[in-house]
Amino acid sequence: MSAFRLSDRELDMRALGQELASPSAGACVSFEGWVRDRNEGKGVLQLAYQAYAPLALAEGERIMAEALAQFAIERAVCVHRTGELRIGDLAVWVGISAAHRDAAFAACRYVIDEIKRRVPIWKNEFYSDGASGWLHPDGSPVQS
Amino acid sequence: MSAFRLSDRELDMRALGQELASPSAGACVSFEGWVRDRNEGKGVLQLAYQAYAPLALAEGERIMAEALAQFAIERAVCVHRTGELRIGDLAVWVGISAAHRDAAFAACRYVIDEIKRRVPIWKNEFYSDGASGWLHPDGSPVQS
Amino acid sequence: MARHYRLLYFASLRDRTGCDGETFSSTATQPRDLYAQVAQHHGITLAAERLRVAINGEFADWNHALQDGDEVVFLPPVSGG
Amino acid sequence: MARHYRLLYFASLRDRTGCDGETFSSTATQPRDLYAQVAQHHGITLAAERLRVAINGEFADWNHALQDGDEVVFLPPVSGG
Repeated sequence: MSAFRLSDRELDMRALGQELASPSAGACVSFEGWVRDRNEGKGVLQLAYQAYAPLALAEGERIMAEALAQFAIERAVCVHRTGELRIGDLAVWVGISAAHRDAAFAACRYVIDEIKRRVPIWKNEFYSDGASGWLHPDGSPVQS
Repeated sequence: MSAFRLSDRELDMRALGQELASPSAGACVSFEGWVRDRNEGKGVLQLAYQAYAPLALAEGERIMAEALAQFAIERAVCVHRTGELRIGDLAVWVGISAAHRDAAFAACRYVIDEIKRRVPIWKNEFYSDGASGWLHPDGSPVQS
Repeated sequence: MARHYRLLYFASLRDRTGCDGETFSSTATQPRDLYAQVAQHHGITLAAERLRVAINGEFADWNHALQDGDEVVFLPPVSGG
Repeated sequence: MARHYRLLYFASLRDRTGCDGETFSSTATQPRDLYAQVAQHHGITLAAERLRVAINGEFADWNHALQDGDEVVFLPPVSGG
Protein backbone atom coordinates (compact mmCIF):
# COMPACT_ATOMS: atom_id res chain seq x y z
CA MET A 1 0.00 0.00 0.00
CA SER A 2 1.27 3.47 -0.81
CA ALA A 3 2.56 5.57 2.06
CA PHE A 4 0.54 8.58 0.82
CA ARG A 5 -3.10 8.26 -0.18
CA LEU A 6 -6.19 10.31 -0.93
CA SER A 7 -9.57 9.25 0.40
CA ASP A 8 -13.07 10.49 -0.34
CA ARG A 9 -14.42 8.68 2.74
CA GLU A 10 -14.08 9.04 6.49
CA LEU A 11 -10.64 7.90 7.68
CA ASP A 12 -10.35 4.84 9.90
CA MET A 13 -7.65 5.86 12.36
CA ARG A 14 -7.58 2.49 14.07
CA ALA A 15 -6.76 0.69 10.81
CA LEU A 16 -4.24 3.37 9.88
CA GLY A 17 -2.56 3.11 13.26
CA GLN A 18 -2.11 -0.62 12.82
CA GLU A 19 -0.07 -0.02 9.66
CA LEU A 20 2.60 1.60 11.84
CA ALA A 21 3.14 -1.37 14.17
CA SER A 22 6.69 -2.73 14.42
CA PRO A 23 8.25 -4.75 17.26
CA SER A 24 11.38 -2.59 17.14
CA ALA A 25 9.46 0.71 17.28
CA GLY A 26 9.20 2.40 20.67
CA ALA A 27 7.62 5.68 19.59
CA CYS A 28 4.70 6.65 17.43
CA VAL A 29 3.76 10.25 16.70
CA SER A 30 0.62 11.09 14.79
CA PHE A 31 -0.85 14.32 13.52
CA GLU A 32 -4.55 14.83 12.89
CA GLY A 33 -5.83 17.86 11.01
CA TRP A 34 -9.44 18.58 11.95
CA VAL A 35 -11.94 20.92 10.32
CA ARG A 36 -12.17 23.99 12.59
CA ASP A 37 -15.29 26.05 13.13
CA ARG A 38 -13.48 29.27 12.25
CA ASN A 39 -10.61 30.67 10.19
CA GLU A 40 -9.19 34.19 10.20
CA GLY A 41 -12.04 35.23 12.47
CA LYS A 42 -14.81 33.95 10.19
CA GLY A 43 -17.26 31.22 11.18
CA VAL A 44 -16.84 28.10 9.04
CA LEU A 45 -19.78 25.77 8.40
CA GLN A 46 -18.12 23.14 6.23
CA LEU A 47 -15.39 22.80 3.67
CA ALA A 48 -14.42 20.90 0.58
CA TYR A 49 -11.06 19.66 -0.64
CA GLN A 50 -10.17 19.34 -4.31
CA ALA A 51 -7.04 17.48 -5.39
CA TYR A 52 -5.19 17.11 -8.66
CA ALA A 53 -4.97 13.42 -7.87
CA PRO A 54 -2.15 12.07 -10.10
CA LEU A 55 0.27 14.81 -9.09
CA ALA A 56 -0.92 14.88 -5.47
CA LEU A 57 -0.21 11.16 -5.14
CA ALA A 58 3.19 11.45 -6.82
CA GLU A 59 4.26 14.45 -4.75
CA GLY A 60 2.86 12.97 -1.53
CA GLU A 61 4.79 9.77 -2.15
CA ARG A 62 7.99 11.76 -2.72
CA ILE A 63 7.50 13.49 0.63
CA MET A 64 7.06 10.15 2.41
CA ALA A 65 10.22 8.82 0.74
CA GLU A 66 12.11 11.94 1.85
CA ALA A 67 10.95 11.42 5.44
CA LEU A 68 12.06 7.78 5.39
CA ALA A 69 15.45 8.79 3.98
CA GLN A 70 16.08 11.77 6.29
CA PHE A 71 14.89 10.43 9.66
CA ALA A 72 15.56 7.18 11.55
CA ILE A 73 11.95 6.03 11.31
CA GLU A 74 10.34 2.68 10.63
CA ARG A 75 6.95 3.36 9.05
CA ALA A 76 5.26 6.47 7.67
CA VAL A 77 1.69 6.83 6.45
CA CYS A 78 -0.33 9.86 5.39
CA VAL A 79 -3.90 10.05 4.13
CA HIS A 80 -5.63 13.24 2.98
CA ARG A 81 -9.38 13.60 2.56
CA THR A 82 -11.06 14.96 -0.56
CA GLY A 83 -14.67 16.06 -1.00
CA GLU A 84 -16.96 17.69 1.53
CA LEU A 85 -16.18 17.72 5.25
CA ARG A 86 -17.93 19.08 8.30
CA ILE A 87 -16.66 20.67 11.52
CA GLY A 88 -14.69 18.17 13.55
CA ASP A 89 -14.05 15.84 10.61
CA LEU A 90 -10.56 14.48 10.12
CA ALA A 91 -9.05 16.13 7.03
CA VAL A 92 -5.52 14.71 7.12
CA TRP A 93 -3.72 12.09 9.17
CA VAL A 94 0.05 11.53 9.45
CA GLY A 95 1.48 8.63 11.44
CA ILE A 96 5.16 7.84 12.05
CA SER A 97 6.71 4.99 14.03
CA ALA A 98 10.36 4.92 15.02
CA ALA A 99 12.74 3.33 17.50
CA HIS A 100 12.97 6.65 19.37
CA ARG A 101 10.79 9.72 19.72
CA ASP A 102 13.17 12.38 18.37
CA ALA A 103 12.94 10.98 14.87
CA ALA A 104 9.21 10.30 15.12
CA PHE A 105 8.40 13.90 16.12
CA ALA A 106 10.74 15.39 13.50
CA ALA A 107 9.45 13.22 10.67
CA CYS A 108 5.80 13.79 11.54
CA ARG A 109 6.35 17.54 11.53
CA TYR A 110 8.28 17.35 8.25
CA VAL A 111 5.56 15.38 6.51
CA ILE A 112 2.64 17.63 7.47
CA ASP A 113 4.62 20.79 6.68
CA GLU A 114 5.66 19.53 3.24
CA ILE A 115 2.19 18.16 2.46
CA LYS A 116 0.67 21.55 3.16
CA ARG A 117 3.36 23.33 1.17
CA ARG A 118 3.73 21.15 -1.92
CA VAL A 119 0.84 18.78 -2.56
CA PRO A 120 -1.81 20.07 -5.03
CA ILE A 121 -4.83 19.97 -2.74
CA TRP A 122 -7.12 22.97 -2.25
CA LYS A 123 -9.46 23.83 0.56
CA ASN A 124 -12.70 25.72 -0.05
CA GLU A 125 -14.29 27.10 3.11
CA PHE A 126 -17.98 27.87 3.34
CA TYR A 127 -18.63 30.65 5.84
CA SER A 128 -21.53 31.32 8.14
CA ASP A 129 -22.11 34.67 6.33
CA GLY A 130 -22.91 32.74 3.12
CA ALA A 131 -19.58 33.43 1.41
CA SER A 132 -17.06 30.82 0.41
CA GLY A 133 -13.50 30.97 -0.75
CA TRP A 134 -10.38 29.11 -1.76
CA LEU A 135 -7.51 29.55 0.58
CA HIS A 136 -3.80 30.15 0.37
CA PRO A 137 -1.49 28.08 2.57
CA ASP A 138 -1.45 30.92 5.11
CA GLY A 139 -5.23 30.81 5.40
CA SER A 140 -5.80 34.02 3.45
CA PRO A 141 -8.23 34.01 0.49
CA VAL A 142 -7.16 33.50 -3.12
CA GLN A 143 -8.33 36.18 -5.60
CA SER A 144 -8.47 34.72 -9.08
CA MET B 1 -11.43 13.65 34.67
CA SER B 2 -7.80 14.36 35.50
CA ALA B 3 -5.51 15.26 32.61
CA PHE B 4 -2.87 12.79 33.87
CA ARG B 5 -3.79 9.26 34.88
CA LEU B 6 -2.28 5.87 35.63
CA SER B 7 -3.90 2.70 34.31
CA ASP B 8 -3.25 -0.95 35.07
CA ARG B 9 -5.27 -1.99 32.00
CA GLU B 10 -4.86 -1.74 28.26
CA LEU B 11 -5.43 1.83 27.04
CA ASP B 12 -8.42 2.61 24.83
CA MET B 13 -6.97 5.10 22.36
CA ARG B 14 -10.29 5.71 20.65
CA ALA B 15 -11.91 6.84 23.91
CA LEU B 16 -8.85 8.89 24.82
CA GLY B 17 -8.83 10.58 21.44
CA GLN B 18 -12.43 11.64 21.88
CA GLU B 19 -11.50 13.56 25.03
CA LEU B 20 -9.46 15.91 22.83
CA ALA B 21 -12.30 16.92 20.52
CA SER B 22 -13.06 20.64 20.27
CA PRO B 23 -14.79 22.53 17.43
CA SER B 24 -12.15 25.25 17.53
CA ALA B 25 -9.22 22.80 17.38
CA GLY B 26 -7.62 22.26 13.99
CA ALA B 27 -4.64 20.16 15.05
CA CYS B 28 -4.15 17.13 17.23
CA VAL B 29 -0.76 15.60 17.95
CA SER B 30 -0.45 12.37 19.86
CA PHE B 31 2.51 10.39 21.13
CA GLU B 32 2.38 6.66 21.77
CA GLY B 33 5.16 4.90 23.66
CA TRP B 34 5.28 1.22 22.72
CA VAL B 35 7.18 -1.63 24.36
CA ARG B 36 10.15 -2.38 22.08
CA ASP B 37 11.65 -5.82 21.56
CA ARG B 38 15.14 -4.59 22.43
CA ASN B 39 17.02 -2.00 24.47
CA GLU B 40 20.73 -1.20 24.43
CA GLY B 41 21.27 -4.19 22.19
CA LYS B 42 19.56 -6.69 24.49
CA GLY B 43 16.44 -8.64 23.54
CA VAL B 44 13.45 -7.67 25.69
CA LEU B 45 10.68 -10.20 26.36
CA GLN B 46 8.36 -8.08 28.52
CA LEU B 47 8.49 -5.32 31.06
CA ALA B 48 6.78 -4.04 34.14
CA TYR B 49 6.13 -0.49 35.35
CA GLN B 50 5.98 0.45 39.02
CA ALA B 51 4.66 3.84 40.08
CA TYR B 52 4.62 5.74 43.37
CA ALA B 53 1.02 6.57 42.57
CA PRO B 54 0.16 9.58 44.78
CA LEU B 55 3.27 11.50 43.77
CA ALA B 56 3.12 10.31 40.13
CA LEU B 57 -0.43 11.63 39.83
CA ALA B 58 0.43 14.95 41.47
CA GLU B 59 3.57 15.50 39.39
CA GLY B 60 1.86 14.35 36.19
CA GLU B 61 -0.98 16.78 36.79
CA ARG B 62 1.53 19.59 37.34
CA ILE B 63 3.14 18.81 33.98
CA MET B 64 -0.23 18.94 32.21
CA ALA B 65 -1.02 22.28 33.88
CA GLU B 66 2.38 23.61 32.74
CA ALA B 67 1.65 22.54 29.16
CA LEU B 68 -1.76 24.23 29.22
CA ALA B 69 -0.18 27.42 30.60
CA GLN B 70 2.84 27.54 28.28
CA PHE B 71 1.31 26.59 24.92
CA ALA B 72 -1.79 27.76 23.04
CA ILE B 73 -3.52 24.40 23.30
CA GLU B 74 -7.11 23.36 24.00
CA ARG B 75 -7.00 19.92 25.60
CA ALA B 76 -4.20 17.76 26.98
CA VAL B 77 -4.43 14.18 28.21
CA CYS B 78 -1.77 11.68 29.27
CA VAL B 79 -2.18 8.14 30.55
CA HIS B 80 0.69 5.91 31.70
CA ARG B 81 0.43 2.15 32.14
CA THR B 82 1.48 0.30 35.26
CA GLY B 83 1.96 -3.44 35.73
CA GLU B 84 3.19 -6.00 33.21
CA LEU B 85 3.34 -5.25 29.49
CA ARG B 86 4.38 -7.22 26.45
CA ILE B 87 6.16 -6.26 23.21
CA GLY B 88 4.01 -3.89 21.16
CA ASP B 89 1.83 -2.86 24.10
CA LEU B 90 1.06 0.81 24.58
CA ALA B 91 2.95 2.03 27.66
CA VAL B 92 2.15 5.74 27.55
CA TRP B 93 -0.16 7.96 25.51
CA VAL B 94 -0.08 11.75 25.21
CA GLY B 95 -2.71 13.64 23.22
CA ILE B 96 -2.88 17.40 22.60
CA SER B 97 -5.44 19.39 20.62
CA ALA B 98 -4.91 23.01 19.60
CA ALA B 99 -6.08 25.59 17.11
CA HIS B 100 -2.78 25.26 15.23
CA ARG B 101 -0.12 22.60 14.88
CA ASP B 102 2.91 24.51 16.20
CA ALA B 103 1.50 24.53 19.73
CA ALA B 104 0.20 20.96 19.50
CA PHE B 105 3.62 19.56 18.49
CA ALA B 106 5.49 21.63 21.08
CA ALA B 107 3.15 20.74 23.93
CA CYS B 108 3.11 17.03 23.07
CA ARG B 109 6.89 16.95 23.07
CA TYR B 110 7.03 18.91 26.33
CA VAL B 111 4.65 16.55 28.11
CA ILE B 112 6.38 13.30 27.14
CA ASP B 113 9.83 14.73 27.91
CA GLU B 114 8.78 15.98 31.35
CA ILE B 115 6.84 12.79 32.16
CA LYS B 116 9.94 10.72 31.45
CA ARG B 117 12.15 13.08 33.43
CA ARG B 118 10.08 13.82 36.53
CA VAL B 119 7.25 11.37 37.21
CA PRO B 120 8.08 8.56 39.69
CA ILE B 121 7.47 5.59 37.43
CA TRP B 122 10.04 2.84 36.94
CA LYS B 123 10.51 0.36 34.13
CA ASN B 124 11.84 -3.14 34.77
CA GLU B 125 12.91 -4.95 31.62
CA PHE B 126 13.04 -8.73 31.39
CA TYR B 127 15.66 -9.85 28.91
CA SER B 128 15.85 -12.86 26.63
CA ASP B 129 19.05 -13.97 28.44
CA GLY B 130 17.04 -14.42 31.66
CA ALA B 131 18.28 -11.25 33.35
CA SER B 132 16.12 -8.31 34.34
CA GLY B 133 16.87 -4.82 35.49
CA TRP B 134 15.57 -1.42 36.48
CA LEU B 135 16.49 1.31 34.10
CA HIS B 136 17.72 4.86 34.28
CA PRO B 137 16.06 7.46 32.07
CA ASP B 138 18.87 7.02 29.55
CA GLY B 139 18.14 3.29 29.27
CA SER B 140 21.20 2.20 31.25
CA PRO B 141 20.78 -0.16 34.21
CA VAL B 142 20.47 1.01 37.83
CA GLN B 143 22.93 -0.56 40.31
CA SER B 144 21.48 -0.44 43.82
CA MET C 1 0.19 26.30 -36.43
CA ALA C 2 -2.16 25.89 -33.50
CA ARG C 3 -1.68 23.01 -31.08
CA HIS C 4 -4.29 21.48 -28.86
CA TYR C 5 -3.56 21.34 -25.16
CA ARG C 6 -5.59 19.56 -22.52
CA LEU C 7 -6.11 21.96 -19.60
CA LEU C 8 -7.42 21.03 -16.14
CA TYR C 9 -8.67 23.62 -13.64
CA PHE C 10 -8.75 23.44 -9.86
CA ALA C 11 -9.95 25.59 -6.99
CA SER C 12 -10.27 29.30 -7.80
CA LEU C 13 -9.36 28.71 -11.47
CA ARG C 14 -12.14 26.15 -11.77
CA ASP C 15 -14.59 28.64 -10.30
CA ARG C 16 -13.39 31.40 -12.65
CA THR C 17 -13.41 29.30 -15.83
CA GLY C 18 -16.57 27.44 -14.88
CA CYS C 19 -15.15 24.11 -16.01
CA ASP C 20 -13.04 21.19 -14.74
CA GLY C 21 -11.07 21.01 -17.95
CA GLU C 22 -11.06 21.90 -21.61
CA THR C 23 -9.14 21.46 -24.82
CA PHE C 24 -7.47 24.76 -25.66
CA SER C 25 -6.09 25.62 -29.09
CA SER C 26 -3.03 27.83 -28.99
CA THR C 27 0.13 28.79 -30.85
CA ALA C 28 1.98 29.00 -27.51
CA THR C 29 4.96 26.66 -27.17
CA GLN C 30 5.72 27.33 -23.49
CA PRO C 31 3.47 27.32 -20.41
CA ARG C 32 4.24 31.01 -19.80
CA ASP C 33 2.70 32.14 -23.10
CA LEU C 34 -0.08 29.60 -22.82
CA TYR C 35 -1.08 30.93 -19.40
CA ALA C 36 -1.17 34.51 -20.70
CA GLN C 37 -3.63 33.45 -23.40
CA VAL C 38 -5.74 31.36 -21.04
CA ALA C 39 -5.85 34.16 -18.44
CA GLN C 40 -6.93 36.67 -21.06
CA HIS C 41 -9.54 34.30 -22.49
CA HIS C 42 -11.13 33.60 -19.09
CA GLY C 43 -10.49 36.95 -17.39
CA ILE C 44 -8.17 35.40 -14.77
CA THR C 45 -6.30 38.03 -12.77
CA LEU C 46 -4.10 35.69 -10.71
CA ALA C 47 -0.46 36.45 -11.64
CA ALA C 48 1.67 33.59 -13.03
CA GLU C 49 4.13 34.21 -10.18
CA ARG C 50 1.47 32.93 -7.77
CA LEU C 51 1.03 29.69 -9.72
CA ARG C 52 2.99 26.55 -10.46
CA VAL C 53 2.60 24.61 -13.66
CA ALA C 54 2.35 20.85 -14.19
CA ILE C 55 2.72 19.07 -17.51
CA ASN C 56 1.44 15.52 -17.94
CA GLY C 57 1.17 15.03 -14.19
CA GLU C 58 4.56 16.40 -13.12
CA PHE C 59 5.73 19.83 -12.01
CA ALA C 60 7.50 21.67 -14.84
CA ASP C 61 9.24 24.93 -15.67
CA TRP C 62 7.35 27.84 -17.16
CA ASN C 63 9.64 27.71 -20.19
CA HIS C 64 9.30 23.96 -20.76
CA ALA C 65 8.85 23.05 -24.44
CA LEU C 66 5.24 21.97 -24.84
CA GLN C 67 4.15 19.19 -27.17
CA ASP C 68 0.87 18.97 -29.00
CA GLY C 69 -1.65 17.13 -26.82
CA ASP C 70 0.12 17.82 -23.49
CA GLU C 71 -1.99 17.96 -20.34
CA VAL C 72 -1.21 21.32 -18.75
CA VAL C 73 -2.39 22.39 -15.29
CA PHE C 74 -1.90 25.84 -13.78
CA LEU C 75 -1.85 25.21 -10.04
CA PRO C 76 -3.14 27.89 -7.67
CA PRO C 77 -1.39 28.16 -4.29
CA VAL C 78 -2.17 24.92 -2.46
CA SER C 79 -4.05 24.80 0.83
CA GLY C 80 -4.28 21.17 1.90
CA GLY C 81 -3.81 19.91 5.42
CA MET D 1 14.69 9.59 71.09
CA ALA D 2 13.89 7.35 68.16
CA ARG D 3 11.14 8.27 65.78
CA HIS D 4 9.16 5.96 63.56
CA TYR D 5 9.14 6.68 59.85
CA ARG D 6 7.03 4.94 57.23
CA LEU D 7 9.31 4.03 54.32
CA LEU D 8 8.15 2.89 50.86
CA TYR D 9 10.46 1.22 48.37
CA PHE D 10 10.28 1.17 44.59
CA ALA D 11 12.18 -0.40 41.71
CA SER D 12 15.80 -1.33 42.52
CA LEU D 13 15.39 -0.33 46.18
CA ARG D 14 12.38 -2.63 46.50
CA ASP D 15 14.43 -5.47 45.02
CA ARG D 16 17.35 -4.74 47.36
CA THR D 17 15.30 -4.40 50.56
CA GLY D 18 12.93 -7.19 49.63
CA CYS D 19 9.89 -5.22 50.77
CA ASP D 20 7.37 -2.68 49.49
CA GLY D 21 7.50 -0.69 52.70
CA GLU D 22 8.42 -0.84 56.36
CA THR D 23 8.31 1.15 59.57
CA PHE D 24 11.86 2.24 60.38
CA SER D 25 12.94 3.49 63.80
CA SER D 26 15.63 6.14 63.67
CA THR D 27 17.14 9.08 65.53
CA ALA D 28 17.61 10.86 62.16
CA THR D 29 15.80 14.20 61.82
CA GLN D 30 16.60 14.81 58.13
CA PRO D 31 16.20 12.57 55.06
CA ARG D 32 19.96 12.71 54.43
CA ASP D 33 20.82 11.02 57.73
CA LEU D 34 17.84 8.69 57.49
CA TYR D 35 18.99 7.47 54.08
CA ALA D 36 22.50 6.80 55.36
CA GLN D 37 21.04 4.56 58.08
CA VAL D 38 18.63 2.82 55.71
CA ALA D 39 21.36 2.24 53.13
CA GLN D 40 23.68 0.77 55.74
CA HIS D 41 20.90 -1.41 57.18
CA HIS D 42 19.95 -2.89 53.80
CA GLY D 43 23.34 -2.82 52.08
CA ILE D 44 22.20 -0.28 49.47
CA THR D 45 25.11 1.13 47.46
CA LEU D 46 23.16 3.67 45.40
CA ALA D 47 24.51 7.13 46.33
CA ALA D 48 22.05 9.70 47.69
CA GLU D 49 23.07 12.01 44.82
CA ARG D 50 21.35 9.61 42.43
CA LEU D 51 18.08 9.74 44.39
CA ARG D 52 15.32 12.20 45.11
CA VAL D 53 13.34 12.16 48.32
CA ALA D 54 9.60 12.55 48.86
CA ILE D 55 7.90 13.22 52.20
CA ASN D 56 4.19 12.57 52.62
CA GLY D 57 3.64 12.36 48.89
CA GLU D 58 5.58 15.46 47.77
CA PHE D 59 9.15 16.05 46.65
CA ALA D 60 11.26 17.47 49.49
CA ASP D 61 14.78 18.65 50.30
CA TRP D 62 17.34 16.30 51.79
CA ASN D 63 17.64 18.59 54.85
CA HIS D 64 13.88 18.89 55.40
CA ALA D 65 12.92 18.63 59.11
CA LEU D 66 11.23 15.24 59.51
CA GLN D 67 8.32 14.66 61.85
CA ASP D 68 7.55 11.46 63.70
CA GLY D 69 5.30 9.28 61.53
CA ASP D 70 6.27 10.90 58.19
CA GLU D 71 6.04 8.77 55.04
CA VAL D 72 9.48 8.98 53.45
CA VAL D 73 10.32 7.63 50.01
CA PHE D 74 13.79 7.52 48.46
CA LEU D 75 13.18 7.66 44.72
CA PRO D 76 15.59 5.93 42.33
CA PRO D 77 16.14 7.61 38.94
CA VAL D 78 12.81 7.38 37.12
CA SER D 79 12.36 5.53 33.82
CA GLY D 80 8.76 5.90 32.76
CA GLY D 81 7.56 6.54 29.23
